[in-house]
Amino acid sequence: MRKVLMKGNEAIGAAAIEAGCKYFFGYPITPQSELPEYMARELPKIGGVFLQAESEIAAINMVYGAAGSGVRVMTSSSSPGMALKQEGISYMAGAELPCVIVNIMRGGPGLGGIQPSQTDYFQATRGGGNGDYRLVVLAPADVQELVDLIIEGFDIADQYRNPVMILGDGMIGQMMEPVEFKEPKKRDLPEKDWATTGTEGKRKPNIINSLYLAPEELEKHNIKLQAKYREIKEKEVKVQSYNIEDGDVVIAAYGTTSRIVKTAISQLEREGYKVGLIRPITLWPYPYEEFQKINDECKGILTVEMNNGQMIDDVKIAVEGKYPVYFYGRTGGMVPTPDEIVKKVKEIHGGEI
Amino acid sequence: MRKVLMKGNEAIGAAAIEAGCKYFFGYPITPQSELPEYMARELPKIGGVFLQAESEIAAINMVYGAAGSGVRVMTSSSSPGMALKQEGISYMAGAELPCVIVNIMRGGPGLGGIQPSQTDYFQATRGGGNGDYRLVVLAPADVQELVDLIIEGFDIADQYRNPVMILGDGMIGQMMEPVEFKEPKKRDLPEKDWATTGTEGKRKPNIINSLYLAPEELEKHNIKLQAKYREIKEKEVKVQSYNIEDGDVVIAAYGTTSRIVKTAISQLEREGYKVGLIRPITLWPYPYEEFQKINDECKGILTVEMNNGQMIDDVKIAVEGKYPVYFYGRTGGMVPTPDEIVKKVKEIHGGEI
Amino acid sequence: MAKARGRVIFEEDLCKGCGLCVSVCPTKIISLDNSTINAKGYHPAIVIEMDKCIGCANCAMMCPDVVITVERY
Amino acid sequence: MAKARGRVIFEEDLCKGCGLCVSVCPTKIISLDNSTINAKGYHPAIVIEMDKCIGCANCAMMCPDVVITVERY
Amino acid sequence: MTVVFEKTKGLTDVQTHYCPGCTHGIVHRLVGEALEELGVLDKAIGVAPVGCAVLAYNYFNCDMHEAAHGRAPAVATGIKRVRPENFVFTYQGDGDLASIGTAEIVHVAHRGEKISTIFINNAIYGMTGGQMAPTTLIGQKATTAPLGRDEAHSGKPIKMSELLATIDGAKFVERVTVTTPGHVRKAKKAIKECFKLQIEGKGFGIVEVLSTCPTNWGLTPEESLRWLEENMIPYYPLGSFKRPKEDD
Amino acid sequence: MTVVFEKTKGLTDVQTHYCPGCTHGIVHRLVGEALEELGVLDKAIGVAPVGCAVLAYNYFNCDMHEAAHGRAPAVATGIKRVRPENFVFTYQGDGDLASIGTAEIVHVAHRGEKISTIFINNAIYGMTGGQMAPTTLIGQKATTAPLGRDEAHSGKPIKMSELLATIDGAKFVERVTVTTPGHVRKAKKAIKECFKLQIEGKGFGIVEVLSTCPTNWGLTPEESLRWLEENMIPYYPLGSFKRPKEDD
Amino acid sequence: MEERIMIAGFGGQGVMAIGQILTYAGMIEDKNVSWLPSYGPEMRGGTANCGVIISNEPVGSPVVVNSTSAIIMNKPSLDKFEKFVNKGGKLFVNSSLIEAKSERDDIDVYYIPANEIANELGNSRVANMVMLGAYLEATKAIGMKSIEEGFVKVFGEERAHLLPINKEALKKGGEFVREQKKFLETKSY
Amino acid sequence: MEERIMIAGFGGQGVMAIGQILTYAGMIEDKNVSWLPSYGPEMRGGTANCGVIISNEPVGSPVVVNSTSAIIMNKPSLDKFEKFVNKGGKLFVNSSLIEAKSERDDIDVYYIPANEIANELGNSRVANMVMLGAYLEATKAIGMKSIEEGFVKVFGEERAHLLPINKEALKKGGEFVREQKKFLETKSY
Ligand SMILES: Cc1ncc(C[n+]2csc(CCOP(=O)(O)OP(=O)(O)O)c2C)c(N)n1
Ligand SMILES: Cc1ncc(C[n+]2csc(CCOP(=O)(O)OP(=O)(O)O)c2C)c(N)n1
Ligand code: SF4
Ligand code: SF4
Ligand code: SF4
Ligand code: SF4
Ligand code: SF4
Ligand code: SF4
Ligand SMILES: [Mg+2]
Ligand SMILES: [Mg+2]
Repeated sequence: MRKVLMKGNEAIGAAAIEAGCKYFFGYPITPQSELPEYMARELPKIGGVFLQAESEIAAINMVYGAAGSGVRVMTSSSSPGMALKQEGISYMAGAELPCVIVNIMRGGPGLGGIQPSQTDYFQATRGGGNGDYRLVVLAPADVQELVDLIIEGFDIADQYRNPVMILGDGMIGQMMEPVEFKEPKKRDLPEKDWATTGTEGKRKPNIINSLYLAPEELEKHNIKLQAKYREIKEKEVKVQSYNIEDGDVVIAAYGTTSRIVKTAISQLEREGYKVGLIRPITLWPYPYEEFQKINDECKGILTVEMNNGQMIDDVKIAVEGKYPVYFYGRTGGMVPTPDEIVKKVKEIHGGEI
Repeated sequence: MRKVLMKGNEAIGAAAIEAGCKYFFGYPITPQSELPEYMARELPKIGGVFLQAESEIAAINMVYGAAGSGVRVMTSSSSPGMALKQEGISYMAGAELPCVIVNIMRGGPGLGGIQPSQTDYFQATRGGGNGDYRLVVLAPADVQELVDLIIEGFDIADQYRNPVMILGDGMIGQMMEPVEFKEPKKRDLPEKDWATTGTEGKRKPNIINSLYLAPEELEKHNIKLQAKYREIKEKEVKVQSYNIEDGDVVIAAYGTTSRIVKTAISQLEREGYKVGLIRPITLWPYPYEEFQKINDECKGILTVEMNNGQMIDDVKIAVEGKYPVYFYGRTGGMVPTPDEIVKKVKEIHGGEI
Repeated sequence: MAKARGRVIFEEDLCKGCGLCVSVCPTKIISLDNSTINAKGYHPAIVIEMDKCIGCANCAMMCPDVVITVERY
Repeated sequence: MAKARGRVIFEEDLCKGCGLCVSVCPTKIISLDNSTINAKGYHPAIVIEMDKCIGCANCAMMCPDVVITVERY
Repeated sequence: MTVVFEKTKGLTDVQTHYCPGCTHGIVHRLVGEALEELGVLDKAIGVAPVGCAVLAYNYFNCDMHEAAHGRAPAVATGIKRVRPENFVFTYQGDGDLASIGTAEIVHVAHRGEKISTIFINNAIYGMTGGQMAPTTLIGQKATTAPLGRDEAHSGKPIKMSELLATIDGAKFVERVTVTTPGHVRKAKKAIKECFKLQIEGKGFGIVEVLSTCPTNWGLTPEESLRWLEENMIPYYPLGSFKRPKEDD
Repeated sequence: MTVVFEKTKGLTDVQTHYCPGCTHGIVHRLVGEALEELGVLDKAIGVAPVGCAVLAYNYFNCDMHEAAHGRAPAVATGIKRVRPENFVFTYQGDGDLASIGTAEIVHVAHRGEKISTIFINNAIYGMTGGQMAPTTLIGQKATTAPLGRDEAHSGKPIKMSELLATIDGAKFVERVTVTTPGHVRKAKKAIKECFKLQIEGKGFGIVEVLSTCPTNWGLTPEESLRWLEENMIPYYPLGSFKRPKEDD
Repeated sequence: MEERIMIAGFGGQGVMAIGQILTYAGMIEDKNVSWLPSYGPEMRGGTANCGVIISNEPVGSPVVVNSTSAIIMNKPSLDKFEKFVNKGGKLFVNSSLIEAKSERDDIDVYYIPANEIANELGNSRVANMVMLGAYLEATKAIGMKSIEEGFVKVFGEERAHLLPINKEALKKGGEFVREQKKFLETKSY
Repeated sequence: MEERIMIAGFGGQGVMAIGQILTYAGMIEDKNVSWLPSYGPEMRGGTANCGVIISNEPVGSPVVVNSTSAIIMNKPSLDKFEKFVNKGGKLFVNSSLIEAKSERDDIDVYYIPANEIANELGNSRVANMVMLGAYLEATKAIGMKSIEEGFVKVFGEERAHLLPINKEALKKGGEFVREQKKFLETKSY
């Protein structure tokens, strides 16, 4: 297929349709509204349904119903709206329903602002809802990867019967880049024989549920979920890394921030510095092992985020005190510049901090 | 004051009233409904207001309004209901409003069950809402401490203009123990001159707000919030520890789980084992430093939680790879027994795991 | 007295002894059996004079636990 | 022609040139000044023949930006 | 000999957890019967609420989907939009539908979703132990209204059928009760008509059933029926508030 | 010489961010004037919504509290319950009040909270760029209804004043518009009466104002006024739906 | 001294209440105490139990696993909790509702026909107090005066008029145990 | 080759559109491209800008900070972005709306009365295309054919009929620059 230039938000829609998603339930919020708007235009053309829900809460619960009846379905929002979906997401994780949820993050807390940010890392990776559950969290760095991960995300969701979250920032949602729609690697996907589709008199009733009143049963259910999460941790970690065997400093960054970091690294390389990069593509499961490959001489790990330091927790867990961990972040819609990162790396390199 | 025997949930209400809280907005949910019910009986007697909101979302937003107008106010819920409050909590943190929020946790995810659990640790300490914000999170282990922390919690909230969360599990909410109402240590609390009370023609209008459309301003606001969080980290860490200078194994546990651990430790001591305990009372700010005091010979840290392992992240961050970190947890309303913990400690001690 | 036209069958173990059937039977033939406790721990409903049953199904209509089957002759 | 009884004062820099005042002035004396651009980048409303103003305040009533003060004699 | 009444295939053989004499059970039966008699059991998908009926998924003999508290209409919307050929219903209490789920029920009506709702109004939060509902009567005691509901503090009880009837997409709105065999028969008729509306694709339908909660009302099952008749019906008049018009 | 019209002290000197000709501005002025004229500016606490009026806290010359999207009535409830002697109002758009905030507005009416709501119905989501609102008219285009709102898909627009008028605690419900100086004067009268209701402690009051959104309607400000008159008023009839009764 | 008492039965049998009375009484006697309830999944008519700890030491885990005594009001609870009574501990079985006999031979078992005794007193609802009386007689853990004070705390002054019949039930339970104790003393194990 | 272009002005001046056209054209010419918009806090009438990158290498940061060129449509944008043009870079100023002159003497500055030129063409809305034409002429970054293709991509086939007037505007902008270039070439710095 030929490359087309697409805005991130619209590319998400196109990729979802490519992946066979015909149902979208959403609610407007900047900076992701182009996605529901795209779906409103496109889904009816292919016999799908776009529905603007009365709220984010209704939207996620519509997704819950639609996923329960066995189809590929998507919703999206941005930070405050995503906060509202937490209960519903926890229900879907509890009931083991597949779906893809997109969060195009903006500055917070509260109403905050409408500019790009990465400030919902904790919420996405640890669950803002109740209970022990995990979402597979994918953090694309460019529009092509966004498209690829959406398409694969639907497969992952179906394979594990688990919600998948695409965690983007306002930047990736708003920017345009060329994209190509490629077939993902084929996965063996299980039948959705658990779906509520009406018995047709052919089988016992199916029940979609997350309630287990007896603690023994709820524990059993949790054990089953944890086993699934372990399997995902084993099989689905995605990470890109670069120069970590010999970088004097290694930077950890994800999403669009990692691109800014790459520009900074090029600049540093031109100046003769050796700087590595670990770019987690799955934020959960987190690529802890990748950090084991960092060379022993490395002077420190710099975590760069568009927030006040959230992934830094995972970096600390990963390096186990082996290297000092530093942080550079901008917030509220401010975007770090390559120069700022260059400066910070030089400070670490020079032992100034 | 003489000791009285009280159910945890009711003791919360009594303590709040003791702390001068006259306003409560809530919504029923097991296992915390005795708290709103207590408030419904007691607040009208002292000229306060109990109001059952139409939902958890309405309740937290009523708290937002009430806190904005300058009074001490409380809400409470349990896990799924707390998931729904996340947006509102993020708004309050963003607008810097004091209040006390109680989560009496039950098993999850989703609707889960109604039995005790500690499964919202991540949500409480990392924020399930959007944006970089922090709640002061207090985890009492018995009803007396629950009362003390509620009373101090209101002071902390007012001192820092920040929501405070009391994180209890169904056990502490439901159990009865004797309590005494003691005066907390006096704090110098700032005037609430920012509150919306009507100008009375005497001052410029006050505005309660979390919106900053210009990214520069939102970043400035975030920097201010972070400075406040740093101050809280410096001043408000609370932890209890025990035998960590010579324990062969150190257990980390909070809330009622820590009591079960204490019983296990007594049992182990009787059998000649030396076992330490770190019991964080503030889950945020987390007592990372306390872990520095653990003796070098310690064979490992065992984290015990009524979940699938959440505080273990903080323990790993704290020990920086210095000791192996183990986990024991029960979920879904199952409560670990002292024997199970004893067994686990012996395994660690014997190098079996 | 009119000839019996109906018959009711109670699935005794499902009965919760709520008494709603008792209160609506026009012929007043249902009562709660205080001498028995069923598996669920309740005094189940019983009919003593079955021949008086008119098969009106009022009892079944009100039974929240679908304990009763009604036949008519 | 009737003697002028009103006077309107426009705070020009606040005007967004929406034209709502123009459309409701019964004496049709308000227009948008296409030759000026105010601080906000709009063509502001102006009154050419002030003596025709009857001080009816229709313009002020419709102005969303409270640009207009109306006086009457 | 003819069997004039036997258990419907619309219900499973699982015994309910409802308290003795709770009329939730009667309504379950009517729904099961309606599903069976209308021949839609095989294509029915029910949505269970959070409330005493939370375990309804174990009782209705069709595919069932549990919802979050108040969100059953949204869940049902998701299902129905995906499977318009299926029969989709929700079964909700007054806390669920008239309090936390107000927005969801209003908007399912507003959009005219082709689903059917059974609304159990028992003027109380049953499951959580007797807290005040928006439908609790003035003076009625509840654990969160220990002196009885006070109008000055909490307003007058909300009448959901009347409110929903103002919305165009709600095509069938009726309030019934189950306090006598006669009322039970009328309730069944209303439920069947409401379900038929969906089968004919006409829009949203709701049947409000005034129901008892002996446990939290602190009355015997029989006293509860009388209390309902004497107190609830005068405030919540029974009857049809809306039927589809000719052109619907 | 007499000044027959000048800017009210109810508004600050900050210039609004509203688009040229957007009638949000007119309504702001009327609210400011009403607060000033009724003498409650000093004790007023306003609650700003999320919507184009999100920055209203900069414009009203009184204490202001920003709310989360749709939750202004809950925030206002919190304030009023703490400070019954203050004057508390919300100012909300149709996305805010009639969509995400449906439960909150219904229950503020249900409880009869003594607050006043100004409801700006412009049949669109203004701030986020023209998505469909529950009040968008049939056939009206929106970015999420690119071919125009379709009844079969989204139902008929919801009439909030009619709906809220069914609730007992809503004591004053009126729909006005601001398309002509005459309508502006009537709107002001309604707002003042509604506010008086609160001052007299009588219950919840709401004024729905049919308002324009030239930007997202894709019309000039003047065309917008005409479009509103020709399309919105026929569907959303102006007038009073409820006034306090003698005994309220 | 540390008493860890498990009290279990159907909801509605008053197991929570006697646990609370015991706990109050323990507090009145200046012991460290805790009371922890647990409800089964059913809304009504299900099983319910509470664990009470009365101790000279601060209470660690409030969860009663290995109990020193167990007061058992129905069959499912016997099945569930019998095995957790400590060796040498005491088991009180409401024999009105439980036909089965305990399989333990390393503990003292008392069978009390609590419902019958209560019915004789004219109020079937005081069966729980009969059981409590039996417990108190057998263990002497708490004084009767403290129990009476505890009763008023739990049921409030408004229901203090019910104290006489409840006292009577306590007494009858105690008497029944004294009889059985005599028998037990002759037993050797 | 790497062009990093900042395009800025009021909302409604079409800055986003010319950025998109450029980006499309870059892609058509097989370059790596990105387009990143940024809106000011105002809903309407506020400032808006977009950064376009056209490069032979994969695009790293899509944020245009140090630009190789800047197309500036209003005064606030001049104040904001002038300083970020790389030394030796090019600055295009819409002199119809901006009276001020650039203070930089280390870059090429072109003053284009874009609104006047557009008005002459009979459509004030094509001022943006005049500016784009100027940019293309001065930098030769992208071929005109690709730009035309890009135009159709951005505005869709339905508005392809507007292409002629827009082409005219592009041409006029180019012509104007050719004139000014001659002048600039005489300048030495
Ligand atoms: C988000 C959330 N809030 C609260 C609850 C607790 N809860 C369970 S059922 C219920 C109310 C039930 O009342 P109603 O809907 O009237 O049903 P009933 O039990 O009376 O049939 C509540 C508040 C919950 N499970 N989830
Ligand atoms: C929870 C949440 N959801 C969505 C948004 C995005 N949002 C901002 S304003 C708005 C709608 C505004 O429409 P309306 O209330 O009609 O006001 P108008 O702009 O038309 O005056 C939305 C959806 C948000 N800020 N928060
Ligand atoms: S069928 Fe009628 S007469 Fe027979 S037992 Fe039932 S209610 Fe009584
Ligand atoms: S109505 Fe049903 S459950 Fe109730 S007593 Fe009669 S048979 Fe038993
Ligand atoms: S006051 Fe009346 S006549 Fe005068 S300018 Fe305004 S609208 Fe025209
Ligand atoms: S109505 Fe006001 S803003 Fe609009 S043109 Fe007239 S003066 Fe200017
Ligand atoms: S609590 Fe009330 S509504 Fe629930 S099952 Fe029992 S009687 Fe029925
Ligand atoms: S977007 Fe619409 S409602 Fe918002 S300010 Fe502009 S014209 Fe007014
Ligand atoms: Mg109810
Ligand atoms: Mg609107």
